[in-house]
Order: sequence, then C-alpha cells, then structure tokens
Amino acid sequence: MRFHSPFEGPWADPEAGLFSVRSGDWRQQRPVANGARCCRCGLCFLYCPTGCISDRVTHFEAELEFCKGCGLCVYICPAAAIAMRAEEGC
Amino acid sequence: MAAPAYLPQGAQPADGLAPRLLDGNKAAAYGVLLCRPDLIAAYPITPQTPLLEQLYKFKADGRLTAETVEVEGENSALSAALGVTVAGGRAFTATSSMGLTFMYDAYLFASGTRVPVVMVIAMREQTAPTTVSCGQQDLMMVKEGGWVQLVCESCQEILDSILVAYRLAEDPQVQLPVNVCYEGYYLSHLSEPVTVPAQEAVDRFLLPVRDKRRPVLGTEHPMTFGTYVVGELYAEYRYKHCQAMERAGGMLDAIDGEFRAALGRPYGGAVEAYRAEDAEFLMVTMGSAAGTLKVVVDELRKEGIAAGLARVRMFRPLPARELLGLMRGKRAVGVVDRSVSFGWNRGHLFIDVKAVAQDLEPRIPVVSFIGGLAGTDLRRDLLAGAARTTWERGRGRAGAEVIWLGLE
Amino acid sequence: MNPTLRHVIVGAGTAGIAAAEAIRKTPEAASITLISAESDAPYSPTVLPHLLAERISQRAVALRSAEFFDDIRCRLLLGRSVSALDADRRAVRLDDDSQIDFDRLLLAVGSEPLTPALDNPDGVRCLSFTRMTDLHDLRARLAPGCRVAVLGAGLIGMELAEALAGLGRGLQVLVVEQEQQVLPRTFNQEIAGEVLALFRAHGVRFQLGLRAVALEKAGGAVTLTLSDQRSHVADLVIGCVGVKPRVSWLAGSGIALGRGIAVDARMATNVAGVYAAGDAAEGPAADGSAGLNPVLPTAAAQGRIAGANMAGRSVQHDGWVPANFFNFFGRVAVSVGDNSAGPARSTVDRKANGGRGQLFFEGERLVGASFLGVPTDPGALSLLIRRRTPVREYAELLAQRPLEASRWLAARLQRGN
Amino acid sequence: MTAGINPVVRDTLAIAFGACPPACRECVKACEHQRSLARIVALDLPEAPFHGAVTCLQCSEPACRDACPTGAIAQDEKGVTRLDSGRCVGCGACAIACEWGGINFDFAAARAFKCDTCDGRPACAAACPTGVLRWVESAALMRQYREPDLFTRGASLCPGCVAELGFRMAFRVIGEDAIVFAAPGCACALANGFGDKATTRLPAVMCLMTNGPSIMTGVARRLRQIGKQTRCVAFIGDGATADVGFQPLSGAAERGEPIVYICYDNEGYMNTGVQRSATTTAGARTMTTPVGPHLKGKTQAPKEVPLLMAFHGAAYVATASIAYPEDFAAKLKRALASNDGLAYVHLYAPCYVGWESPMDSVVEISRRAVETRMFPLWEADHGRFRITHPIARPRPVGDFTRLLGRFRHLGPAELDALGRQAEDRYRRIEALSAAMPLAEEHPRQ
Repeated sequence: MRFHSPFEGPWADPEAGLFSVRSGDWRQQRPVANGARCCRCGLCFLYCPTGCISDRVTHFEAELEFCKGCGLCVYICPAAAIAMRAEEGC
Repeated sequence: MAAPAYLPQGAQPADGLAPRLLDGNKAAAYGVLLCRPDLIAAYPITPQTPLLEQLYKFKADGRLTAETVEVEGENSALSAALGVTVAGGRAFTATSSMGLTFMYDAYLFASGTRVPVVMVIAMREQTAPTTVSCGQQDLMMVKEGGWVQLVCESCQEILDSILVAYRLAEDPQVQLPVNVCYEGYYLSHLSEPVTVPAQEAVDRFLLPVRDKRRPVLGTEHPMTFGTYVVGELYAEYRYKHCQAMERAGGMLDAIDGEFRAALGRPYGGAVEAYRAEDAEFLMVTMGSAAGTLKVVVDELRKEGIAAGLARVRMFRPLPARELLGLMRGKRAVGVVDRSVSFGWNRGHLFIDVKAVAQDLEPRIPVVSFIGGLAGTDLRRDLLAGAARTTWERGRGRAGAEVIWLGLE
Repeated sequence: MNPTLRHVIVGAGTAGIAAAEAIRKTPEAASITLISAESDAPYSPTVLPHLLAERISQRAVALRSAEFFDDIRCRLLLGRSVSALDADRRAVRLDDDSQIDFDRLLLAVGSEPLTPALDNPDGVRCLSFTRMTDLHDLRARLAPGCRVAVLGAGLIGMELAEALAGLGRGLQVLVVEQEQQVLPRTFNQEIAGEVLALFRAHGVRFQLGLRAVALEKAGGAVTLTLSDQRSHVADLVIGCVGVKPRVSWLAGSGIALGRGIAVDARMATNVAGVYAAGDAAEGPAADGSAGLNPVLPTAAAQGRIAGANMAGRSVQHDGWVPANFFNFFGRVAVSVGDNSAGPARSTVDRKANGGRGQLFFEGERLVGASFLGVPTDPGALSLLIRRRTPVREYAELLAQRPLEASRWLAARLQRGN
Repeated sequence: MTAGINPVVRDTLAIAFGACPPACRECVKACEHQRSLARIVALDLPEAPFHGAVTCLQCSEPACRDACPTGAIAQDEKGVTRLDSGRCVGCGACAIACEWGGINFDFAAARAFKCDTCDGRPACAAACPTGVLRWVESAALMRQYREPDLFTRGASLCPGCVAELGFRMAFRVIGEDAIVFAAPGCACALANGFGDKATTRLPAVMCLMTNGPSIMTGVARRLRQIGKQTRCVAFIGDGATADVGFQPLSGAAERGEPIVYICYDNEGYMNTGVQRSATTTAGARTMTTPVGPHLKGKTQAPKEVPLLMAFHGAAYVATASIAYPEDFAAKLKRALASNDGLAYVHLYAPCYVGWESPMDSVVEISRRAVETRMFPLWEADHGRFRITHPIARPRPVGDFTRLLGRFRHLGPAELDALGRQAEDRYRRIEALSAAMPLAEEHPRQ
C-alpha cells in the first residue's frame, strides 16, 4: 500500500508546507501600487484579506501569486496610492 | 484453593484483594478510577447515571484527580472527552440509548479521526416508543460507527473490560475509540462480588497515556487535527481504519494474556466458547443472557443433547474467524438477540453470524431468536426452548428463520 | 543582484540626487558615485535669481546636507568634470584622465547656456546666468546705478529681470526679446501682456520683437544694437536666450543623441546600463512626443525613475507636461500644458478674484491652462492634462475656482472615478 | 522579517473622499486656528456637486521634496514631509511636482507651505464633526497586529472576504501561543487543512458544527492540567454559534470554560449558498427568505447572541468590527486576558456575496453598521457593560441599507421598522451601560 499520510487519522503537519490554492489565478483585476505616493501607513497590509501584501520598504505591494483582486487595498488606502487595473482577457 | 464461583473459569484473584459487592455501574466506575483518566465528561441518562454519580463521589472523596465536566448534553460529553484525548490526555465518558444517538455526529467524528476515547454504553432500548428498559438496540444503532465494541457478561468483566478498553484503544497499532457495553439493569444495577484490582497491578498493565505514541495537539509541535479530506486520501484513511479494526480484533487475545499475567483473570479472547468443541449445535449470544444460556447448555448436556455456546465478547470488529471455527462441524446455530434489525426483521447478531456461516460447507441452518426487549427477562425456559429448536433444526426439522421468544 | 554593482551618476543636480536616493531605496547593496563638475555643494540653478534678490542666503540653498550623502552611502566627487564615456569598457574618464568604472551610469549632466548670436567685434563679455559662478561674477560687477541688458524674456531672463528690478540701488533693467511678447513659450499674449505691464510698473524696460545684433565697447560701457538698428547703452549684458543639453562631449561615444540624450520611458539610453535624466534627457512627453523639458519637477521625476530602474526596479515615466510657476512682484503666474490657441481648440478665458484664468481644450480634454494672480494648483492641472481628462463640462468651475476644482478633478482621477 | 513590524510604518490622516457635508469647513477653521494658514483645503463645490477635503498625505517618496531647489522640503525621521519656510524661495516647483493637492501657496509671503500633521495631533481630524477625517494611528495598530500571519495565503475564500480578513487580523493579535478551533463554514478553509497538508502553522482543530466549545473544553482543561498558558480560540460562524451549535456554547459559557470564542457573524449560511440564520437581520433577502408576492425577506429580528452570552455567565463579551481595528485588537486582548471564564467576541462580518454589495465594500458596510447603530460596539466584563464606540448622532438607517442589495425590496415603512430595531438595540445596551457600568477604560495592554 502506498500511503500519503504518515498518520492513522486526518492530522496534518505544517512543517511539510502549507496547503494553498493559487488564488491569484482567480483575479480579474490587479492592484498596482504607486510606490512614490504610498504614505506607508500599512493599512493595505492590515486589511488584505489574503495577507498577501508585503513591505517593499519604499511602499507596500501585493504578491500576485495569491492576490485575488478584491480591491479592498484600494478602498482602504488613504493616499489613493493603489489602483486596480483589469487583467488581460478579463 | 478453589476460585470463587463468580470468577470466570480458572481465574484466581491475583492481588489477593477480597471481592466486594458492586453493581455493574459501580464496577465500571472502579475500572475508570483505576485507569487514571485525565477528564471525565458525561451527561446523566438512565441507566448509566449511577456510574456517573459514583465517579463524582470518587472525585468528591479525592480519589479521582480527573477533570470533570458537567456537560449540557451527550454530544458535548463525547466532544470534551475527545478534546482532552487529542491534546494527549485520557478521557472517559458513558451514555445510554437516546444519549448515544444524540452524540451520533461526535461518535462518528471520534472514530473517523481515530481518537482513542473509552465510553461505556449502559445498553438500553432505543426510543420510541419511550422506555428506559434494558435492550441492546442502542448499541445496534452505532454498530457501523467505526468503534471497537466490547460486550460484557458480568460486573467483574465490566471492570476488567474498562482496563482492556484503554489498553486496546491507546495501542499505537489500534488508535480507535472503544465502547464497553453492558445491559442496563441486568448488569448496571445487578450487584455481584467484584474483585477490584490493586492500582499498581493496573498501572503495570496499562501504561500511562504519555508513553503512547500518537500525534498530540499543542504548541510544541503544532499540527492540524481533523483535516478536510477528499479522494484517494479519504480512501486511505478508511483503509487504515479497517486495518486498525482488524488489528484490534487480533490483539484482544494477546491483551487477554497480558491481563491474565497482570491481574490473574483470563478471558477467552474475542469469543468465549462454552462447551462448544464437541457440541452438535451452537447457541450464539452476547451480554448477560450468556449466563443463563450456559445453564441451559449444562442442562441439555445432562439430557444427552450436545449443546454448546459461543459468547461474543467483541462485537466490533466481528470475530468472524473465531465464530467460523466454532461453527464448523455443527449441525445448526441459534442466535439470541436483544435487538431487531428493521428490514431484515431479524436480530443484528444473527445477521452477522449468518453472513459468517455462508463460508461453511455444507450449509447449516441458522435461526434468529429475538427476545428480552424492553427489559423482559430472557428466562431459562425461553432460552432452553430456543436451544431445543436449534437442535431440532440441525436434525432436519423445518421452521421459521426468526422466532420471537415469548411472543410465539 | 550583484552586491558590488557600481552606480555612477554624472551631475549632482536635482535629477542626479533623486536618482542616487532611488538607488539607495532598493534593499540590495550597491555603490553610488556622484560626480559634479562644480565645486559648490550640489545646488539647483533655479535658486540663482533668488540668491541675487537676496531672498535667501547661499548657505540655505544646498539641495542636501553633507550628512545626507553619507547617510545614503554616496561618494560625492565635487569639481571633477567628466570628459569622455567609454561605453564598451563601461567607464567614464575624468578631466584628470582618471577613470571610473561603472555597471550602471546615469547622465544627469544638465544644460549649458546658448550664446546669443550677435556681432561682437570687441569681444565684449556677455554674461550668462546658469551657474553659481555666473552669480558671483554678476554680483561682482553689479555696481549701483548699473544699466543691465538682459537678452531674452524667457524663464531665466524674466526671473533675472525681476530679481534685478527688486534690488533697487538705481539699477536700470532692459529686456530684449525677439518675440512680440514676454515668456513666449509659456503664456499666450493676453497673460504675457499682463505680466509685461507688471514688470513695466516696476521700472523694467522692454524691447519686444527685436533681436540683439551687435555689441560694441563704448568707453566703460557697452552699446547694444538691436535689429531695428537702434542702440542702447548698457554696463552689463546678460545672455538669457536659452539653454541646450550639455552633451557635446558624448559625440562618438555610441550614445544616441538628438537635441539631447535620447531616452525611453525608463530613462534608458540606447546603450544598455546607461541612463539619462534631467535637462539633458530627451524623454517622452505626456503627449507621446519626445523632447526636452528642462524644469525641476521633470528633472526630479526622471531622476527618480532612472535611479529605480538602475537599481533593478522597473518603472516608467508617464511623460512630462510643460509647467511653470512664477512669482513676479508678489503676483503668481502659472502655466501648464500647451497654452496656444489652435484651430481645433476652444478657450475659456475668465477674470476672477482680481486675476485671470485661461483654459484650453481639445474637445472635452484639457490641454493647457494659465492663471495669473489666482490661487491654483499646477500639479493637479498637470495631472488632468497628462491624463487627457475630459473635463470640459467643468470648464467654468475650473476657471472660477481653479484651486478647488482642479484638486477635486485630480483626486477623482487618481481614485479612478 | 514581517512587513507589519517595519518601524517606518506611520500614522496617517484618512479622509473619506468626498464624504463631507456641504459647507462644513470645520477642518479648515481648526487648521487656521492652529496654524494661521490652513494646510487643508475644503473642496466645497456645490456646483459639481462635490464636498470633500484635501491635504498632504505624506508620500513616502515626495515629489515636492525631490523638486525643491533649495532643500527646503525634507522628510523627518517619522516620514513626515516638512517644509522649512525660511529656505523657501517661492519658486513653486513643489506645487508643480505634487499632483495630490498637498502644497499650498501663501501669496502674501510668496512661500509654499504644507501639512506636517501637527506632529501627529492634527487639529483638523479632531475638529471633524462627521468622522470623514480620521487620524489613524497605524503605527500603533501595526504594533498591535505585529505577529506574523500563520495562515496559508492561498485560501479558497471569496476575494475580499471579511471572514478571512477578520481571521487573519484576530490571530495576528492573538499570536502563536494559541490553538485555533474552526467549524464548517467559510472561514474554516484557513484552519481545517486539506488532506495531509495544514493550512495554518498554529495547532488547529476542525470541529463539527455542534461541538466546537465542547472539544475546546476538553483541550483547555488538558492544557490547564499540564500547566500550559496556551489559549484555545475558536473562530466560528454564526450558524454554528447561534443555531445548531448554540447548546454547547451555552454549556461552555455556563460552566465558565476558559476559552475564547470568536463568532464571525455573516448573518447566514454563506458557505452553503446564503440561507438565513438566527442572526440574519430582519427584512434581509436570503435563499430561504426570498422576496416574492408572499414573502419579503426574513420576518424575524436577529437573535442577539452577544447579549445572550453576556447574560450567560461569560467572563467577557464584546462586539467588534473590522472597521475599528484598534477596538477589535483591544477587545481580543481583553478576551485573552480574562482567564476566569468564557470570553466571547462577536465580529461583524459582512458577506458581500450574500448581502449583495460590491467586492471591496466590506469595510464600508462594517463602518456604516456602527454609524447607523445597526451594530453597536460594546463590551461586557462579568456582566458590566460599556459602549466602546458611542454613536451620539446616528446616521439614518438608509445610509446602511442602501449599500446592500439584500434590502433593496424594503419600503419606507420596513426601513423605519429596521431603524427602530437598531435604535432599540442601541438603547438597550446604553441602558445596561448606565445601570451596570463597566469602569471607563481598561488599562491599555
């Protein structure tokens, strides 16, 4: 028998890596940050539902592998430093 | 020195402790006490309630150190028990009848996630119609639930089976929840002399839970318990569950051996055979009626009728190999059930036995006797009649496959 | 990224410094060398008229403090001019024949003044006004009662004239401009006329529609002959006829040159790893053309873009829009975009709040705007023009309340609605 | 290591764009009072019509600074861009470079000037009567939410899901010494693992709809037994909280189990396709309370679970909203600190799919719900109550319902009734806070 799990029951060890779906593939629009305009308040980071915003020192930016394109970062950005742009083919 | 009559054949009280008069529930409570659980969570339900009360008495007296949770229902009782078990502890719960069905989702959850909790079922009829009387129907409602299920014949066996249940459940080769089942009133409220083993002897038999290897929920090594599973992995877990069931069945003999070495009382493994080897026909049952059937077998033997008895101790996994071996060469088998399977309209154990008997060559008659429902007494005369009927079937007499004892 | 990547920036003006800072903002380690031909701490020539007018002291015009360059770990070489670029060997040669190797190079070399084309048989010193040394030179010669002729009424000429007029001390200022108006590429005639009136009210004389054709010595003074053959006496002549990119030294280097150094929207030249920004860069304008736009905001933006790209980010300049801001004698004049009236254009011209506003539209789109003496927002207007925003329906509002209306429309645009 | 703990994150002025009342100008007056020349400009344009305010929001790479020829504009160590008027020559390069309306010009002095946030105490925000201008102490917020996100980023929840957002927010505050409990529902995708892979680095348990608090009871008792401080924290939806799972929650609260239970209330069975639950707002359209000639959405008022919990022996009860993250974080910390019984946090979790609103609307819905008194923010500590975010002048309930398609069918009478329900709900809490007051401020953790 070729088993996938080392356990008898439905246990999972995060050390083997977390399960993730490529949720970036769902995206119909992408957030584009105007780095110079960013006021570095971090609210986009705090409010990203997927937790995919990272600090690029000059500004914050979404990692597109997971960004679902919800646009909440655009809504929350006090500086209007992020804009949504349609993905090609959407 | 001859062994006391209440002990199983050949048994000696190893620890030399004097037996005391305990009913089944109290015997169970002593069993639980000796197993040093970390948490007890149960909801009162007749006829299990005195077991719960006894445990709280132990707690009040300072004899029991377990956390006790006065849950608001059976679902929570089992859930709290499996919570502590998942977090590396040892838990106990107990229920009956509607309580069992009320915890049905947690019941299936516990086995499907392989949580080794131990739960007593003080067996009772299943409502409706409403009743609190004895029966085995509640157990039958969960027989396919993936738990290991042990069914006791005496109060001593209840106590001993609790110890065996933890040993079995927590074995790395098993990791399954275990039910210890005994009939309400007939055993739960029946007082018998019971030897309560010394704690040290139990401790030798039953390692503390921390010595067992299984995943433990906690921050030392964070893990997820109860993952969402689809497809092949689901099949894998089902396969492993069945394999664990198989291993649990095979392991009972070995554990009985260890139990005998540690505590001096032997049990016959998954099926207790009583004068079965040279019998012409075999009666099969489980639970308290086995005692009466043993008397009936003895009486028939005196008449020259070679009766024998197989008492199923382990209902799940079904000891099919043992049952097949005992049935081989017999001319007929009669199965006495304290429950009914709707649709089959026969007893539940009968269905199992009949399925096993399919492997016999030549085929032999298997008869279902249904009796003792809702606390009615499986009297000696009723069981003797059942045995005679089985014997006659073996000798070619035709008749119905199912007979309701006392009704027909 | 290679941790030892060497960034060399030629020119320590606004573009060069913006680039140095952008390079340092990327997390990877890199070396930065900033080379300035001038020995003064980096400054912007924009401050020259303000220094002349004594609105500010020279101590207060350094673009950045000395510590700043230490903070961003930038090696600053002052007073070292770069004489050649060897693009193949990836090195620049300095005036002392030493060589600096680079992995990424920014040419932020700025501009130099155009020399007025006129007959000058006596070799009369015609001053220019684009460097700190020019200011020192001018100050040294600027005696009380001095007659100063400023050739050119462009950006530099007008600011210089305004500064001189404000100094008092009996200075007499004459401005010569070959076009019929002052600030010809900045304002249309109407507003230019108002600016002219303002200058005249402050004693500045103008000769418009005329060119200086000859300079001759006349005793201790100078005779300046204009294209109408009339002569004017001056003590000092300052040429402010325009600037050109300082790119002659790059001829033959392999760098593609037009009027300046040709760059794309990333500020990259045709040679890999070599960038240009600022006055010398002939880069994309917002209207899609390419050209020079030697003003501070463009230099800053281009420098930032160039630096970011040099350091491995990928950013594009969205194109410059001509924009100028003047404060003449306490009256603000703003010009953004293209302020010429064309055949396909409509104009809204309003006098409001003691000032004047003009808006130029192509269809629904704003293409240019000028305001005199009215609070407005040149940045917001630039954005509306750059993005070719259809705001014709708000023309009246923009003319009447330019500050609020332009900011509202710009903010709305920035938020994508 | 983590973006959130970067020290250069800074506080900011948040201006709800175009949300000012007409002819207000309170911000301008306050700024003038404080700084003589107003750094904030009221864009009060009835002709447009538009009513807003604009000022410098302190770009990280300020174009005004880069363009300044005298070095008069510089960023201070807190990232605030300051203009030194002593070095300003009034050239206007900054005003051209800034496309965001951040630079103003003083005609009289021929100098540019700009907002410097009043050193982090902006008078404008303090003066704003509507909450359109807010000073967001995001540096402090980021410190509160400093723990790394321990959940998978590729979780299969809808884009813009507030349950996912709330889950991550909550556990950034809670930290790593916790075991997370989930139950079937939208948010469990973050914690239930998938097959042999985990979806969180925290220890996690995927419970049934019916037994979360009971499994937690077992685990929490065990942890206490072996001397662990690790907290058991549930993040479970309203269905498993208010409906089928209410009994075990009730039991755990009554027994005083030391667990933290966060209910994310999206007012329905959203994971199964938007069916009504006990907490669904009256009038709301769902798949089981549809709108037709014979039915107009849900006919019953929502079950007020947090209030039930407060009257249930819970040690700590709070309502929370992602629109008020400081409040949410503070309440989570109080919940974690209350070890003598069950702590219950009811998180308002608008589901834009089921509530029929745009994908990026959850924060706005959350804020409006509070501002209209639809969802009061309060807390109760051992039966003593306090409104944590009083709404003195509530917005009309229509400002809330307008955002949501699920209320589109409601007429004026139904909206009035909804408003009265909200009003009653708020007054009830107000009355409890008056009768059984909770001491004003907990010490800040």
